[in-house]
Amino acid sequence: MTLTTCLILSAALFSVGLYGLLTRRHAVGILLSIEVMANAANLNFVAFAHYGGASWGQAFALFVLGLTVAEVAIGLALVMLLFRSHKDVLVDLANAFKH
Amino acid sequence: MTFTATMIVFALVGALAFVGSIFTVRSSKLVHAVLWLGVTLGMTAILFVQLGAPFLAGIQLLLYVGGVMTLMIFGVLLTKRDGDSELKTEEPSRERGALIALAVFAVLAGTIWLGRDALQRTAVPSLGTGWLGTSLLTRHLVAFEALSALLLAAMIGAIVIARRRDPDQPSEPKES
Amino acid sequence: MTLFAWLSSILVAVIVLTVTAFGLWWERKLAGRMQSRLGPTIVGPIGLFQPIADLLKLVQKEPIIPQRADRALFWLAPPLTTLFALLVAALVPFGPKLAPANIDVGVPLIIALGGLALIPVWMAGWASHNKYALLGAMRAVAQSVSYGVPLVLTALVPVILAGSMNLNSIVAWQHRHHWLVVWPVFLGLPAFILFILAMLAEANRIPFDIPEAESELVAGVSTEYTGMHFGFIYLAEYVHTLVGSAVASTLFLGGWDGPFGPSVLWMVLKTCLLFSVLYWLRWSLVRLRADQLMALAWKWLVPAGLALVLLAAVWTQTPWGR
Amino acid sequence: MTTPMWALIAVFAPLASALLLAVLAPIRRRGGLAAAVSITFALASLVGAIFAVIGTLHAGGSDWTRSWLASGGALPLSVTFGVHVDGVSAPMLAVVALVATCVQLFSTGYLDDESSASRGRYFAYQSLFLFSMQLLVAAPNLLQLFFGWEIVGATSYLLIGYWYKKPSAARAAVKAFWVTKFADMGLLIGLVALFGFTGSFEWTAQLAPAAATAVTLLFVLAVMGKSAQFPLHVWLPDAMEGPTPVSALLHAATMVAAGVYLVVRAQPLFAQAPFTQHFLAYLGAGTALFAALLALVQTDLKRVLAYSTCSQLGYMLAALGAGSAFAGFFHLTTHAFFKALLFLAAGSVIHAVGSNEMSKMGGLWKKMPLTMLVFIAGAFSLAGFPGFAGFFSKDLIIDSLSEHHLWAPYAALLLGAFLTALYMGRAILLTFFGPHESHEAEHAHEPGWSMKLPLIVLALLSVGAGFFGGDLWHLASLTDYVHGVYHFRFGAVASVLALSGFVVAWVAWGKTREEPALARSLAAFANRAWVDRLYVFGYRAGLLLVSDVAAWIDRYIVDALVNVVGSFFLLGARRARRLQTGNVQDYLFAMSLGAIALAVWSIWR
Repeated sequence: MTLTTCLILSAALFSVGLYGLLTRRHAVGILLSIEVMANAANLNFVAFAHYGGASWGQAFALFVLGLTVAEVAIGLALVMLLFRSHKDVLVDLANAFKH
Repeated sequence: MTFTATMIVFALVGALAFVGSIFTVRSSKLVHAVLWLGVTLGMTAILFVQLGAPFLAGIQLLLYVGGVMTLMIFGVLLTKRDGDSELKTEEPSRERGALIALAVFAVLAGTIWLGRDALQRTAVPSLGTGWLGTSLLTRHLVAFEALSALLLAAMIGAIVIARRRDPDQPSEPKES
Repeated sequence: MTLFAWLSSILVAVIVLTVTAFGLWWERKLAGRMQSRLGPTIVGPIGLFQPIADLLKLVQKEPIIPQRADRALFWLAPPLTTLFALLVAALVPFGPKLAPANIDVGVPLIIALGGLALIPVWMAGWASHNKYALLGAMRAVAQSVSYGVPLVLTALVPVILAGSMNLNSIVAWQHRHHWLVVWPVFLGLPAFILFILAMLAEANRIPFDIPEAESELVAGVSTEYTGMHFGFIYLAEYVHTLVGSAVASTLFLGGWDGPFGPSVLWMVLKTCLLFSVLYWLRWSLVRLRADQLMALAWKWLVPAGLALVLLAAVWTQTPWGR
Repeated sequence: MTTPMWALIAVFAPLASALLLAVLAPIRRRGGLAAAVSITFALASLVGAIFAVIGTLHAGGSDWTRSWLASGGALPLSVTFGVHVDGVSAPMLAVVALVATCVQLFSTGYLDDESSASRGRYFAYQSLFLFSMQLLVAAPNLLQLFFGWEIVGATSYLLIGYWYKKPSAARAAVKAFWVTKFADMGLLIGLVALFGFTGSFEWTAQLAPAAATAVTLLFVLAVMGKSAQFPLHVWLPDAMEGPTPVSALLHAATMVAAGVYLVVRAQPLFAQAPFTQHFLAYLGAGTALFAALLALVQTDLKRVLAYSTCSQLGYMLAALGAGSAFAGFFHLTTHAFFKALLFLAAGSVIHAVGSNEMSKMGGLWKKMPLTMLVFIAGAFSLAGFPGFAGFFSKDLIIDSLSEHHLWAPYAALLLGAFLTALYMGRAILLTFFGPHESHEAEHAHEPGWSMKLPLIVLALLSVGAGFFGGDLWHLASLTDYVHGVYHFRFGAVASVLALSGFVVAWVAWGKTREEPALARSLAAFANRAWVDRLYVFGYRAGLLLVSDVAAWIDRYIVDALVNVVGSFFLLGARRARRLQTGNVQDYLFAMSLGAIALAVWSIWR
């Protein structure tokens, strides 16, 4: 376990999350993918904190946790709204800007 | 290079986290995806313990696995259509996503590879939870307060957005 | 982990499971007495082996899986419920040295693991493909999310007062201050009561057992389960209550601290006493309605918990709180 | 228990009560219980404040502060939070707690026909108000004072709008809020400026003369709002829509005193700005005279008292402007007693008659002898009748102005003193003497003991508090021109003025309830709505003019430019439109491509 392996793992998780973000059509699925990405970022913060140089990494990881919680709350509220107006939660339904 | 118990645990946990993330984004049943996300997050919590951040691990479990996941479950179930939550992703967008994801991973891995010399660091002992708390209320005070304001705003915002409107006010947007 | 840690974790698991097994017998005896009957008497002396007979019966039964169930989750969920409930026990110190995992962030971890135990419950309910099971699961989730907040808040009170999240340090602080509910009693006692209420709700026990309200939901989450699978869910509930009592004793009643004798004894004694009180509640109270349950959590427990946390923080700044 | 500990009790007991009432709805909804809780905690606050005064008498002032908001980084910020007890704050704590306790006790009787839930709400507000006021008074620096100041403003909004279903009360609450918030901007900007200049929020900070003038003038703006000085006094008469005990507490004894208290507290800052002090002296004297004139022509008993409050606050600020902090502070304390008394007595009358209008009263002396006695005691004190509390403090103010050769304000205040006696005499005569003017007035009767007791306590203080001026002087040890001697050179002149005021009032309104011609023309001239109209006119004319100009520029210059630029984009956008699929993930795809390109470029450039 070194800093490099941690970073590689985190990069892998991030890419997987991005994949989900680009391919999921269900709004909740998109939120899940975002969680994976935020989690990967957090792993980076903590790893840098552990391997010297960035002692405030843990504090930032905490902030990221708080931010994602806020994001999930708002995200799910939007999902509810989407569901109520379209009777479904596929994000490509929300394309009113196109018209 | 000798294999230590720490390394073995890291390899196992890391692999599980990765597998979990794969299933999170690929699972066709959304409920399974949520549970796999739980696996990923839980494994990350174990990694946090290994990286000298047990407090973060506890918070991760408490907040993410306990809170966010349950919210997601609610999100899935409250928006379920006719009893099935199986939603196939659109086929054409898959290759595109894989391409982008691989490209991002390549860029990140390449960057890490280029900087591998600078990344040769030894672990420093953690400053402890007490230090973390003190730094939150001194050095990062403004960020901390901003975060609390953000959470409050998010809470109010979520309530306002998700609240059921009066039935006599049509909430349906007009189809053009 | 050292050999000692392994040994102590095995010991704790044995303690917990033994106490649970006899807790089952004890509850039925107690309930019987409360309702003017005898309770189990046939199997063994004064029916002591009744839980073992029950276990054997459950193991023999055939596991049945509904046709449209989600097979993997259906199989996985019940053992996980018991496993998560037992995991919490590993964090509770049964003596100054007898703590399988004596870590600095014990309190958040315990609450987090307690909250995790909800996920297999929900898995079980969802996997059964039965509307009663699903309704029960949803109720359990809603209830757990709501009561998790006051649980964290009240657990914060001893944390703030002791200035540590390590359970052993909290017990040591209580030892110096003659137990939390005794001193400062105006903080410790309400926090203790709130904690017990929230804990009961987290464990889905009467008067907060609406997830398995048998008059409305057949048996809630465990409707479709048979045999040992049902046994796991049943067991998990007991282990949960028992471990909850242990945590409450540790946080508020001085834990393993006692005037004389071995510390394990005191811990077990306090836990069992609290456990019995919870049984007593279970057999004397009626079930709340779902809306009353939510109102209690959000309108009473959360504000009161917030006030207690604030008071505790103020108290540490006063000359007596140092 | 040390002195600051007692002060902490004085500050935080009301907060405990407010939190209790806010969180525990069953207590709040049971109005009587809520009142008991609130009064108990107010009494605790009073006891704490009294012990703080005793401690200060024996051992001098002391502080209890905790570091708060200590943030590192580029802008080191360190603010303390706690209580600062000295000869000024300790007596003020006691005065505020005493008046608040009396008012709360009085309210139990006054609001007895409200529903119990709404009474509970009232007492929750009252507790919160008391806490905010004590927080302000005990503040160790200007930032905490500002917090108290703002909560005071918020709770005053709640209390004025207590009868929120009455449109006029709701409007009055909003008006009070707006006017004082506008003024509060001065305090906020002043604080930021102070922090910018000195890096602290201490009132002992040393500033350059120009900076000191700027900061203190900004503070004066806030004072004008909170203490209802011309031209920002317009909210105070309207605020009489609130329940009368609220008027007694907020608009007589405590909240409006906050402005004066700020100037007393920040005396070291004001001393560095002579211009501001002069401005303050003229402002205060002008308001004192102006408001006294207005008070003379009111028909509403509470409004008479409201304008009288404006006028008396003008006296205090004039004294402070003359550099005599003690005179202002002394008048602040005595005024708190007698004005609260007057308002409560008026409340008792209004409760009995059911109307604010003096034309519906008359002849009440037979029905309500106690109320009449205490009202007259308060009025004599207010008018500076020799021996009453107001006599000492008001004379000190007038004296200090002559000492500093501020002759124009001096003359204004002397005339104001005469007018004070005149309008109070009129109020007494119209309310308590002459024939009964309404059916209710005929059947009026004395209130219950919960209302009588506060009246008696406050009446005793209004009569006797003046004799303790010397003690207060020693305790407060404010910089003043009176160096250890407490003397009255102009006592005789002021006494004559006060007496002649009452005599003239007797001549004018003793026999008849008709308004004399002079008063009528005065009423026409100094209509209450005059300043309000000026505001509306200025607002309309100014705003419309500016917006017309702005609209023209916007329409023919800005818009034209925009249209020219916009047409380019319109043409371009028609082509680019196909990129806009409306699907988030398409955008995300493009974004990711861009991010990858940026990353690659930044690594391998």
